[in-house]
Amino acid sequence: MTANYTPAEMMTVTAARALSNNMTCFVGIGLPSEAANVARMTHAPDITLIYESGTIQTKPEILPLSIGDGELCESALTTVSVPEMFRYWLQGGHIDVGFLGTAQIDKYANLNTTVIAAKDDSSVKEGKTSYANPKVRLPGGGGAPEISTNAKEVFITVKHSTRTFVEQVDFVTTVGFGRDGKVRDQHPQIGRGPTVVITDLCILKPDPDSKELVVVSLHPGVTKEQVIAATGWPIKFLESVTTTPTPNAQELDVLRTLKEKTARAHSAQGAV
Amino acid sequence: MTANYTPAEMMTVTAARALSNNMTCFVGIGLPSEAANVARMTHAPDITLIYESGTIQTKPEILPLSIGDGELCESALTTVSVPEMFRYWLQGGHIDVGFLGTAQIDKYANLNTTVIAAKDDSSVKEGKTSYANPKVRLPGGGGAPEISTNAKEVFITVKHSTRTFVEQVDFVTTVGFGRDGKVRDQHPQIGRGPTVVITDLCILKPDPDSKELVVVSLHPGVTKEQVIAATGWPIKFLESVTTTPTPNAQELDVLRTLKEKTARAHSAQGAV
Amino acid sequence: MAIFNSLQQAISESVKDGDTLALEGFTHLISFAAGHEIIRQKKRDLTLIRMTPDLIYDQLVGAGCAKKLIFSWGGNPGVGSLHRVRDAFQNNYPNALESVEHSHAAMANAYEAGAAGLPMAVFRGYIGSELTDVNDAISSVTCPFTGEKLACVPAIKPDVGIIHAQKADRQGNVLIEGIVGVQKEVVLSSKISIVTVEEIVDDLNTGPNSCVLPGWTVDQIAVAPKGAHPSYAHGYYQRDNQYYLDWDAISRDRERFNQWLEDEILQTGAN
Amino acid sequence: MAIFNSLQQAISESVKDGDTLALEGFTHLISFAAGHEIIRQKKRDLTLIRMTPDLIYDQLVGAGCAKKLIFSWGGNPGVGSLHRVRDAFQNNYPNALESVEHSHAAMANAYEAGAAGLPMAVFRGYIGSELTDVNDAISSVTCPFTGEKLACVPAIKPDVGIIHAQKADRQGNVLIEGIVGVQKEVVLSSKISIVTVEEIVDDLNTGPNSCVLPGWTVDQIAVAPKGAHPSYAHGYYQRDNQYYLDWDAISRDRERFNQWLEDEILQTGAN
Repeated sequence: MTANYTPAEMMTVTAARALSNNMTCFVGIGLPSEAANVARMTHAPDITLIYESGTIQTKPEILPLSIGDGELCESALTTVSVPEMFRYWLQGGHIDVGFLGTAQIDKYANLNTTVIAAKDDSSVKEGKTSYANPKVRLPGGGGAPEISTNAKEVFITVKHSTRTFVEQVDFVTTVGFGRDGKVRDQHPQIGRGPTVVITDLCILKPDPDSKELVVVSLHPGVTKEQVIAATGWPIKFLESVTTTPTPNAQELDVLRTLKEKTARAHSAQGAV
Repeated sequence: MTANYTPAEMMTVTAARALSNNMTCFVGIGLPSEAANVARMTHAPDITLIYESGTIQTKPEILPLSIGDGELCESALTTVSVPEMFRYWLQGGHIDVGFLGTAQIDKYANLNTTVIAAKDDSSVKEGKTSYANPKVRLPGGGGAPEISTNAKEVFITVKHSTRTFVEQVDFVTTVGFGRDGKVRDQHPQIGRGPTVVITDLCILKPDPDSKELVVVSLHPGVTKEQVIAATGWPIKFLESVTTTPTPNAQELDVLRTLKEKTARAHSAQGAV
Repeated sequence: MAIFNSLQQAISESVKDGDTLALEGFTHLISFAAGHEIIRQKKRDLTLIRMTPDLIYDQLVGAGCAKKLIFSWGGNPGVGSLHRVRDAFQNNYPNALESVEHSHAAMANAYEAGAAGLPMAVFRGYIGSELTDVNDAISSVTCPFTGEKLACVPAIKPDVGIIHAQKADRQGNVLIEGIVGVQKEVVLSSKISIVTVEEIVDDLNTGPNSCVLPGWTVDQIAVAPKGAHPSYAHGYYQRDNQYYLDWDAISRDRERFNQWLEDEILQTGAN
Repeated sequence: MAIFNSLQQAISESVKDGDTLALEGFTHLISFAAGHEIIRQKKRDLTLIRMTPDLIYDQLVGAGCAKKLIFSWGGNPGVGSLHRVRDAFQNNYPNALESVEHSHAAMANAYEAGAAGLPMAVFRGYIGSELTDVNDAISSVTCPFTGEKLACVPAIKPDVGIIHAQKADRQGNVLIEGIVGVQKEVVLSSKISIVTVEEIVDDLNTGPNSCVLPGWTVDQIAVAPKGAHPSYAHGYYQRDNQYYLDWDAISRDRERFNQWLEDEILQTGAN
């Protein structure tokens, strides 16, 4: 029995399912936060959610707009300073999963949240960065550069399009496996890096050897052609590519209720 | 009008008078703690006393036996972790005066709280340390090595005898001005070091050039000969050596009451 | 020892043209009232440090107060871009704006090192990130015990550090509660510190290990009720989300922004 | 995730001969009950780390549990020397004892670095101190920005870290209140952590920024009422000064000490 759901809901629920009950998850704002809280409200009630603002083991009833909403602190077990968060909790090795979104991702799961280059910028084609004169200036790295190396592994969730899935990111803000796929080999002290990417079309995982992202599961109704068309490089599919299980009614109900409550709360606050 | 007082009381009150109301003082246990609290209870009610256990702006009613007594925390404005105390508060440059005791002090105000060498230990005469086979094993450095360099200046209080005042300490646990008197010249980032030493006989200060401790004030009734006899090197006196003012009745009353209350409280706790 | 002052006096006595300033508050307790007073007093050529330059720095940059921005995430949280900052970067309007860009971990460690009196912060960071290509301030040291190469950035030591807190007592001791961010570090690392508070109380009435800044670590205290608005103050008021949403349209347009500046800041008095 | 266990089980499942152990508590909340259980279980060849090895380590050393001591101040606070430690250093009784001696600042920074996942701690320390002549673990790094040479010591990362705290809730979250020392750092930096508590409660009932360790950072929790005696537990009981005074005479004499060991530790059960 399949409920009706949107591709965005499929993405969020699939991302939520990637998390399990005994994990400690460092949560990025936006899509990762939505997925992490759906996980907590469904199959993973004891999951530990940590936000970079210092809130540990937080259980928000509504989704935070920013990484440091009051709701996060009020529902947290404890709140530490931001230096302590980055030193003791992230760098100290207490994070199982760093859950990130991104503006651009490339075939080695490198993430760009810094600058989108102008189309005619030849430096990008040379595998270099275009920083000084971008087409779009993005917000920057925030916590991601060190979440990606200091968490034991990294989950990424992002909408699938040729704008986001590019062969080479215009700028490596946050390393996946590096421009050559081999950066982590030289750094034994850091985590495994991205282990799964969840989009609104499919699930991708890095090839164990090359670290190139390959499609391991297609969401129900999505064709290989759709994924190929939405990806900026010749995307590979696992031979035994599976179909992602559909969201169940409880998951959809939790997600929709959470989004409704969030919208209501935020517009109420706005009206003060 | 002079009250009756003991040499020990003279020392404590003189040490207390070295502190002023607007200072932030990092307090060593024992004599410094006694003096600092007498200061707070007499002429310096707003002095900020900090103990290495993390207690900031503490106002104990009785003297702590140890650096981390409950009384220190209960009467403190706030209590921070020990790493924060050493990083932010001491190394961060917020301490005006580090107030230390010692087991040995030498003519360059170097302090030894590590080992007393056997008399026949030739390494000491060579200006080296005797560490492996000491005559007496002392408790060690504790907070003193970094208090002495990271506080803006250092006050020292110690009983005067040839056992404590030696030409060269057996081991430099905590630097005054170094074995040659010149160590601080090479370290512009550190504090001025010892600026005054208060004993039960006199007040000593480092010579501005050589950094050798010289007597600047004799306590009432104390002769130069007494000081010479109690000092392990040919001690110099300032030409214009003064006489230390005597304790007043209030100071003596505060000191004695404090010591009585302390003794009562500690034996009561012991009887639990 | 803290002096109690009006916000106007606190800013005019402490902030000079050309200073390096940190206004902090990690999404919580953002020093908007102090920022607005800096705009009102037309301070110029400031180097502005902040992990998350959001509306407050968009406003300062748009008003022409800044010549340089040191940051690790710049945006209008949950809404979009900082249009005034972008206009300065891309079009030198109202003036050119240099930037030094870090990660959060780098800045959090740099504030920590500043508070700890060290010249630099050492951390495991920037591995594989091209931020190292565009920021000269990122260096490294090698662990003498393991040979591991660790990232190293200069400690942050602002000329003036400004934070907003819930309350101070009459001795100037300050309590910060909830998301405390890097506020303690800013005050301890700055040459001069200004704290605005919601209120002055007789007793901070707090636990032994709360985040308290002794009065002698603070130079100026100014009462600024709702001084963090449109951000929030734990225990006092919530975030004004509508303000953040409205800012997008105001800041997109130079004229609308300049009108806002005139009406909402320059023609109003300090608290 | 924390397992609730008896103290006996917690120690026997976690501590192995030859381990590196840190029992902390900076004059407050010293893990005496846990230390006594380690003696009772006759653990051997331990490397014992502690800023202030006082009675608890005098007892462990006297009972023959330790082969090495890493410390920064060793004494019976307000009373005098540690006679069992001295007897081990000077006369190899009951066995030889190596030592690594630091300053408090070095050890506090080394615990901090251990909690921060770094291989080493960097601080401004040991200038002019001859501790650098007798401790090979003290090195230096040079700041790439200022050229300043800073002290550097290896991070502390014990096999087992043991602390005593006021209370835990039923999920194993732990509250430490008052003088918190390096307790949080010990738990976060140790491979295995054991926390003894005065009591288990339904709700820690504490402020947002208190010193709380989440249950998933702790491996074993054991209830040990008066588990810090003869030291004290803020909010529960005061220090037993008479015990510290009496210890001087007991510990001076090998026979009296061995009798004490038999009567007070070996013949008694764990909590």
